[in-house]
Amino acid sequence: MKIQLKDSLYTLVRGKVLRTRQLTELEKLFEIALPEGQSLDHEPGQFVQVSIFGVGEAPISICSSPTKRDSFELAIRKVGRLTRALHELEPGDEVGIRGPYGKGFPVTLMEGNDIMIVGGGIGIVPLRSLINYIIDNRRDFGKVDILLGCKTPKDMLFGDEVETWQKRVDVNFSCTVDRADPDWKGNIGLITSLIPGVNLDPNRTFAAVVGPPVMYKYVIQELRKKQIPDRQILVSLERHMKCGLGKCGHCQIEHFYCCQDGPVFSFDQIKDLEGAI
Amino acid sequence: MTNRNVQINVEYLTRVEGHGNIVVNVKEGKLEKCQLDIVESPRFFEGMIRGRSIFEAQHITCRICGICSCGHTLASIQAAEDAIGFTPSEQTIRLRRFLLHMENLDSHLLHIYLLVAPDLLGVPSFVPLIASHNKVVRRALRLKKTYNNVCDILVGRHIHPISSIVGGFTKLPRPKDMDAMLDLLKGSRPDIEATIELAKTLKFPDFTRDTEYVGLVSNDNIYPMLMGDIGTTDGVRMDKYGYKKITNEFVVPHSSAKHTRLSRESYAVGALARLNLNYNKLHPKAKEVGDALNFKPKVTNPYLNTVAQLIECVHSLEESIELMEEMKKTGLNYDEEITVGLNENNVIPVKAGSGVGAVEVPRGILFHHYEVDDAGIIQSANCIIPTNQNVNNIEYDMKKLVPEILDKTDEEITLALEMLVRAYDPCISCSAHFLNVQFVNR
Amino acid sequence: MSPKPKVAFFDFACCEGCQLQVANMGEELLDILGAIDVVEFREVMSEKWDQNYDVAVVEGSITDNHAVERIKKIRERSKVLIAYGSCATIGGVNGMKNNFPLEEIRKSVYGESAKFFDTIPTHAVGQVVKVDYFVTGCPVYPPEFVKVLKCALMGINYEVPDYAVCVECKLNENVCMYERGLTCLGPVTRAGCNSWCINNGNICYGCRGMVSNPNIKGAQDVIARYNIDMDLVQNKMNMYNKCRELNKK
Amino acid sequence: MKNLILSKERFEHFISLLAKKHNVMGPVHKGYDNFSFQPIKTAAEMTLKYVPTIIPPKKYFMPQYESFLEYDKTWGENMKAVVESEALVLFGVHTCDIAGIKALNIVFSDRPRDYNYLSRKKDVTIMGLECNEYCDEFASCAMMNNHLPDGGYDLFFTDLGDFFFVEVSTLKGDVIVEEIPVFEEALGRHFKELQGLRARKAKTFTNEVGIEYQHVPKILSDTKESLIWNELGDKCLACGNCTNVCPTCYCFNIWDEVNLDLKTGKRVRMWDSCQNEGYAKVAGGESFREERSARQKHRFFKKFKYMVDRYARFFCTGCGRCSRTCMAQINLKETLKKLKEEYAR
Repeated sequence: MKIQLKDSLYTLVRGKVLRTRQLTELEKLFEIALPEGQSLDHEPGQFVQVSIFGVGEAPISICSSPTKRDSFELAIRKVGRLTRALHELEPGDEVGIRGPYGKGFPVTLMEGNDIMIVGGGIGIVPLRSLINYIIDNRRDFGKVDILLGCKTPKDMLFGDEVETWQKRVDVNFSCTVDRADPDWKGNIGLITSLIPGVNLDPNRTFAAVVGPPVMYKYVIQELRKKQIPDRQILVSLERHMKCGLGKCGHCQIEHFYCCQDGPVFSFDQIKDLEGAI
Repeated sequence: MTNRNVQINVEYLTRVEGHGNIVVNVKEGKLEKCQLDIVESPRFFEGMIRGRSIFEAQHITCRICGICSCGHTLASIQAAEDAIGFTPSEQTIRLRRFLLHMENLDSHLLHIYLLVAPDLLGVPSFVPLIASHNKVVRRALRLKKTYNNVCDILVGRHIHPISSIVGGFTKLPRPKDMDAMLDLLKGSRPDIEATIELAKTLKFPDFTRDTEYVGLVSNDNIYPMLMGDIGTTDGVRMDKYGYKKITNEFVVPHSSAKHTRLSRESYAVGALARLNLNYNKLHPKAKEVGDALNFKPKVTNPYLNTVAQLIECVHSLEESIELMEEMKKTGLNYDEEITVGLNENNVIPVKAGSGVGAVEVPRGILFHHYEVDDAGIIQSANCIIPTNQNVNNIEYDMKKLVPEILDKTDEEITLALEMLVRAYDPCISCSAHFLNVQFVNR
Repeated sequence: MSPKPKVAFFDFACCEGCQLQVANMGEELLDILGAIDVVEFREVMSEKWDQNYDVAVVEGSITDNHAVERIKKIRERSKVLIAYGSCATIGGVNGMKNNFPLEEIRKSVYGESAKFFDTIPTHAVGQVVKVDYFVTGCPVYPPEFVKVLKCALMGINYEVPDYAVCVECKLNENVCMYERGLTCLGPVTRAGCNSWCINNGNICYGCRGMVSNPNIKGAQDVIARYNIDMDLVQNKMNMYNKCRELNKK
Repeated sequence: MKNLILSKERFEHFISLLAKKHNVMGPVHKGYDNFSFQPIKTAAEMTLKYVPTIIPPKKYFMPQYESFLEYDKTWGENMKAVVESEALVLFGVHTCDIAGIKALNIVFSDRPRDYNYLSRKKDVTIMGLECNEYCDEFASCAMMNNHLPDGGYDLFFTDLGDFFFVEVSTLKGDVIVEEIPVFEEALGRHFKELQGLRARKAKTFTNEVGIEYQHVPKILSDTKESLIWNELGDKCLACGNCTNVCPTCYCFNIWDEVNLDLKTGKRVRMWDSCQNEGYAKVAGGESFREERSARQKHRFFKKFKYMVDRYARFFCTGCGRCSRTCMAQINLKETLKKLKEEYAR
């Protein structure tokens, strides 16, 4: 017997693509609005499950700040079946949205403290949400350092926006690339090389680190050298969440479900976990 | 008209199984060339099966053909069991007869509805019929599906059956399976009746050519399909081991199929041949239908092979229902279920030997012949496919037909020839694999 | 409404059983025909099409030079190419020919007339031209065929399951062949057939090709425990999977 | 809660009546010492002395394949969240499998709740059956303390020779014993026989591994780097049998299936296994458990540590299915024993 459920965890909300913008060859930015001006009401660092009819669903980090209320943004890299299909979408097209899910950056806990943002490559995507949230609520936070790194200058996502951060006087900004091109004026080298130069008070500093899996180990080593307590080092982990509800098992890291208990964890939560980093 | 030139070159004959071309060349009213070229790529089944276990023979050789896969299965099993000296049980034989009926129904209906009917209704395929004769198309698909579903229950699937192997069956139908099969079969009766009504309205070309008809014959009252001797309308009779004397295979350069001949320049096998040989042994209901369709053996119009197939369908349906009802009544012995695996030869003892299988499959008599060593490894194999036996006969039919219709347009002649070839329901991918070449020049 | 995609069916060296699997779908076939325009299907249609195909569905292996030319032409004319059936996807039973020297097997079947019959080692379609979708199986499993066709029509990729037949077999609650003292190729063969053969009391013969990362050593240990000759297993594996050797070159 | 007895003579009658009113599933012999829960109509179709079925009764709570959302391109009114559920009675469920169902209940009732599972659970009546004897060398139910009834059923049957002792544990169970009047009140001598059985069982059902199960999480954490995991990886064929047959494995995969009109479709979920190649792969292609050894280790840790940390419950019931089904002969009891030896060193 087939019964229709009134509430299901899996019901989708209709999201309308308002604008799209090609960021790099592989990454594209989508601005999406929910019906009737509804707000997504997320925390920086959370994700949504995005569906395309017939293709499937995938978890995508939200890259806009919750302070932007009438729509939200997703920066999507073309890697899998769903993301390839997403890249075909045009303004006016609709997608299915469920979420936001997971634990984002604990912004209330971070308020009043100094913030250090460390982003590598595509890690800037969830961090952008946090950075813009902090900038929009600048008075609530202490000193802010932003360190970004990527392979080459043209891989830098949100270049124009990064420039505005760079120009702000209330933000310390530095950036590095693995391989420079002739126009590049910034640093060359790994992102870890930027950390020793930052002047910080470890006890009142929260570090938010997001990047490719290989980056975490080395960045965290540097942060610990700076005496930042493990519980103030925040990381966001990538796993393939299928359900987003702590059921399907795909994103399990020991006793945590990345989709419900993360994706943002403090380093002391996960440092001893098998295969977390 | 008699001095005209006709050049027909049908590349990749459609609505037949496999790749064949028709080449006709008439110069100033004289037939210079009239060939059915079999251009299917050879697949060398008889060659590549050497060195394999006799228990794999069925699995591999049934893949010679998708349409008559169950027929190959049964011929292959018969030859294999004959070679290693295994005698199947009564129950196994009944189930095999039943399976052969399903093969007959499925294959004949595919031929009648999807391959021949479009010609008679003047369209290039069944696709336009979806709009113009939707009910007929649905009935055809439904009938095919029905007999496929019966095969699914009995042997796992119709194409490349799973559970029918040397020694018997790996899975036997449970009582609820037998009920399900009976329901399907009985439920198809109205559709078969509707098919007969449709057949009454169809008009087949008027053409005859007397030839020798070859098929299985027997002394009992069973319409011989699975077992029997080889017999012909010219009076030849011999046991199945003499099959090579019957088929006399020879290779012609234009064809990857080998040709055959017997008492005359050519002979024919198939439903028409079987009815010409064994009409009296048909199920009474099938004979009724034969009478209603005005079918009076010996019939020498090859186009009427399609009608013969329909009569056989009725026979197969009714006899399979009777067989299943008997088995339901007596129940099956499930201890006969056999298991197979890589270590198969522990299950059934093997010895060196040579065995022949001769089975009436939809398109005619099919021979498989294996020689195995004392470990049950195949040393040589030979398969003679019905379509091969018919190719020569088709060419002689064409040679007689073309001069009779020279007053028609090229298109009409082409269509008449295509229809003639299709009437034989040729299975070309089957016919392109042979072995053990005996080059015969007569 | 956008026009229905033009789909054509082609066959090379094979038994045409996979085409029949499609024809055997019953009235569901009419639903499929509602979604596509079949423009060529030699086995059941006389219609011909002289333009490009949106989807070409190809059955059979490539076994002679003429076939190589033909498949290349089909590829050029097709936006999407689906290889279906083991003969097309992995070479299938036709690959057994490659166990023998070509000249020898030609002579063994056709004797003196062998010269009339051109032949090359059996290749899977994907070993000759680019293939976009694979539907393996001998014959194809119709639900999977429909699934792939839908993916092709929607322009999204389809991945043949990369886990063992055992997964599906277990869900069907079959008694494991190993428990019955028999060896079966299920543990190293790709799923997707719903363990069709084992459901019917037979073993898996490996018609869907091997999983991408089989534990060869582990499998050898298991086989050794059942006292089975490795050659026998190798031979069984080569029934469908012989052509994979051409990939190594 | 009350206790009743059912005389053996009335048992067949009871099952026939039960099967008239309900869809009854019971253990059916499939040959070769294999059993499976299948629909039954009569007692004769069942085999009550059975080793754990190939697939545990979880198949009735979370079907192998289930569609849970029907939708179309508009994302609008045509979207329906659905659950397919049939009222069922499961007869003859062993205590190990009841423990498995209890474990699944925890996962799916944890917030956010899974309504598909829960509405199906509501529809299932569980009639347990006590194991009087030990099933085989693969089981470790005594170690996991799952060899005695401990709730999680509606009725519980214990075979005591010429009668069954029947514990009525829930209202649902009570309704059934009321509607099928074949039961009698349990008397003192009946209780005595039950106690006798339990006393006999205390002697045969002894800790199979020689480890108090509470200690396993610690043993595992301390042998994380052990070479034993590599040995398992070398043997494992990654066929996924161990997880498919596990009564507490619940992982699933989700995908979309479009109808032939290419306009409507559904979202489905199907059992998945942490042993499968691709299970822990992320979009970029990186797999977090590429090695088979890491996957086997994940399985053991999930049963004996991760879920204990999360839900304070062991996710191994001791049914022995994973070892029984493994053609590579990866044995749970042997592995635990080896780990313990290494831990002791």
